[in-house]
Amino acid sequence: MSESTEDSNIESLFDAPPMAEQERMIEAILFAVREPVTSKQIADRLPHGCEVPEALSYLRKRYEGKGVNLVKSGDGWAFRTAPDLGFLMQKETVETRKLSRAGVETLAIIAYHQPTTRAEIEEIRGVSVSRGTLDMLLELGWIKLGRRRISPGRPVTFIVTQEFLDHFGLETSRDLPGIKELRAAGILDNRPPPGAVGEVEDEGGEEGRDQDDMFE
Amino acid sequence: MSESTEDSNIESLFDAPPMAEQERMIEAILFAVREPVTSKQIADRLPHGCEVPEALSYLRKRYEGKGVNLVKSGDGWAFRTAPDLGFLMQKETVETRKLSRAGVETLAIIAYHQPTTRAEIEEIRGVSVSRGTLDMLLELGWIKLGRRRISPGRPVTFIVTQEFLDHFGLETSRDLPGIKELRAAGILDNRPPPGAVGEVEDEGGEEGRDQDDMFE
Amino acid sequence: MPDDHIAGLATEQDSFGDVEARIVAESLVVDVDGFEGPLDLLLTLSRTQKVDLRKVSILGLAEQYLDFVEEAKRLRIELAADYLVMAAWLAFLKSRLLLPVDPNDEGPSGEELAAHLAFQLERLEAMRRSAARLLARDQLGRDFFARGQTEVVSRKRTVTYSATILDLMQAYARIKTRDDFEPLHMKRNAVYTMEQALERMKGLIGHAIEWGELSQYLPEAWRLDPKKRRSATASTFAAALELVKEGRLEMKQTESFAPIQLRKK
Repeated sequence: MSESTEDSNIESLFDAPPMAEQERMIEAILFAVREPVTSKQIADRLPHGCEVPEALSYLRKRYEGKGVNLVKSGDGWAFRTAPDLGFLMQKETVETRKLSRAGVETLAIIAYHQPTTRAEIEEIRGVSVSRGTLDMLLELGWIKLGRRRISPGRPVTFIVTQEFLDHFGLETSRDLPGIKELRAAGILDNRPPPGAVGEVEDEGGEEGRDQDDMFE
Repeated sequence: MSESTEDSNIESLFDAPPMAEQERMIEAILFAVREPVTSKQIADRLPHGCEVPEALSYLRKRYEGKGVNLVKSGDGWAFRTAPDLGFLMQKETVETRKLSRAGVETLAIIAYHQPTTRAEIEEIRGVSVSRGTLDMLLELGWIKLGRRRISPGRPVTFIVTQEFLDHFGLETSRDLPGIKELRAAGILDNRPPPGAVGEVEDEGGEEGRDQDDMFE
Repeated sequence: MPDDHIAGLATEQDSFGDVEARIVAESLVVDVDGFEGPLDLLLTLSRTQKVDLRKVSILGLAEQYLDFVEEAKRLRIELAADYLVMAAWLAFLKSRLLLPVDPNDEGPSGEELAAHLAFQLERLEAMRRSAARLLARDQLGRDFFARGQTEVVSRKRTVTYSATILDLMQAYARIKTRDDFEPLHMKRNAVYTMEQALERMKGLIGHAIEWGELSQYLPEAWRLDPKKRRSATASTFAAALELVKEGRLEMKQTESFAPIQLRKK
């Protein structure tokens, strides 16, 4: 590249560019990609000393009410078309296979109860999780593994992903529809069945106390 | 239908939406469509009576000097990041390739058994591990060298990295489910070869609601 | 009334009117399609009470469910085991709710059990509603869209390798379960074949002028490991029989389980 750019690079080591310029830079970065980009990833690309959160909030304001909006999902930021204009984009619509009832319910249970174990999903639905359900949700990138539960058997847990939030236009999983009411009503409490003291998830004891005895 | 609704329907057939709305609509279309769009294609998507050239010129003006510009390429219109910000986009051209089977298997063994030696990986895989496979995983930053094993020959061990955990969305490698859990969750593809018996018996009842069940 | 529920299970059973249809219907083995398990069935039954789920009569519900199961039995509809487990549990719950409380009884009271069941129903219902609300939201790629063109500005190319957690887990599972599906065959490295034994014996019998025990003829490397020893013994014995048949060897055993002896003929 030319010398002038090099000069400005050196300068930028000391002075952050003006706010309007930071805003432009972030705008360009977010426009160029499809996936949400985290503030940290943005900061890594910008010259030293930029005020990413502030610039993002200006940018968000600038796009408010426009045909394209700046939205937040999880840790990431992305430009998305305004939802009310979806009808114009029918040609762009990706036909996704419809999730079955079991798939949708399992997804909802994970989203509202996360982190949650397979045993808990089964307890809530009253049936065993059929083969392929979790598989499919993992493949869609909507759920992932959380930390193992610190309870006997240390069962694996599932949580929803940033992609899930992005897909459903949620900023955080606290924005799930009705979650506050459900929590207030105690629906999301982990209430063990009466008399089940000391009873554990059915994975219990079988497995996973330690990486070493996890196999076979 | 009431008269008033009918009236408004008829009106909308003739009255184009306000200019600001037309601008929004074009903005969304240009953003979401994959290739540059001609004025005619835009007009075809918009409600009847829109002033596409006028709306485009407003939109162009709005994006002037911003991080993203509205530019004409050929007959079509498209958003492009501002040319002076190209340097920010350098990391964008990423080619993604699928990791080879040997790579995935080796990585999986290291993740499940770490710290583990090359000899152990070979014993588990049942085939020798080529230098190239380990090199590639090292280069990807997904594995690194662990402590030497205190055993004859003091062999080098491999462990997974923080980058690995980030990439695969794991908190710790201990959150990886064991074989029983994989099987129980239906993630384990254990369709036996035709004629084989036993082993799968436990899934018997669920078999019927296989994969198909996910979709309607 | 229970007929209504049964009819809901399988459309083939609509016409109970004529005898023939009834016989056909009764010989059918119908699984409870359309219901996702006993809890789902209970939730469906509870809607027939036409009250707020919080006010549902659990006793009434238990009776409805038991009637349902009775009716299924009468029609010889085979219910999956979990439906029967639920029926047994509800029968137990019903007795707890109806009988006076035994002060010596340690377990949870009927009311506690009923309250928990009510909670489970409410929770399942709530999750169903939430799932529907979730799906009703604007969705990426359907209602709102990501940038259609992503930009390639720089010529600098980096290659990244993709692999998902699912790839990883499946790969691992594949390795670890590979042995599960091997068709039944012996591990070759622990098998001493009769051909090998015959070859060895032919070379050795020339020197077998005196009676000697069969076990002496086992190859060195096959004497310690019991598995290997067994295999070598069997094949050496078979090879010896073969040589007897050919008239080149004699064999004898003084009594049952005594050592087998052989010598050159």
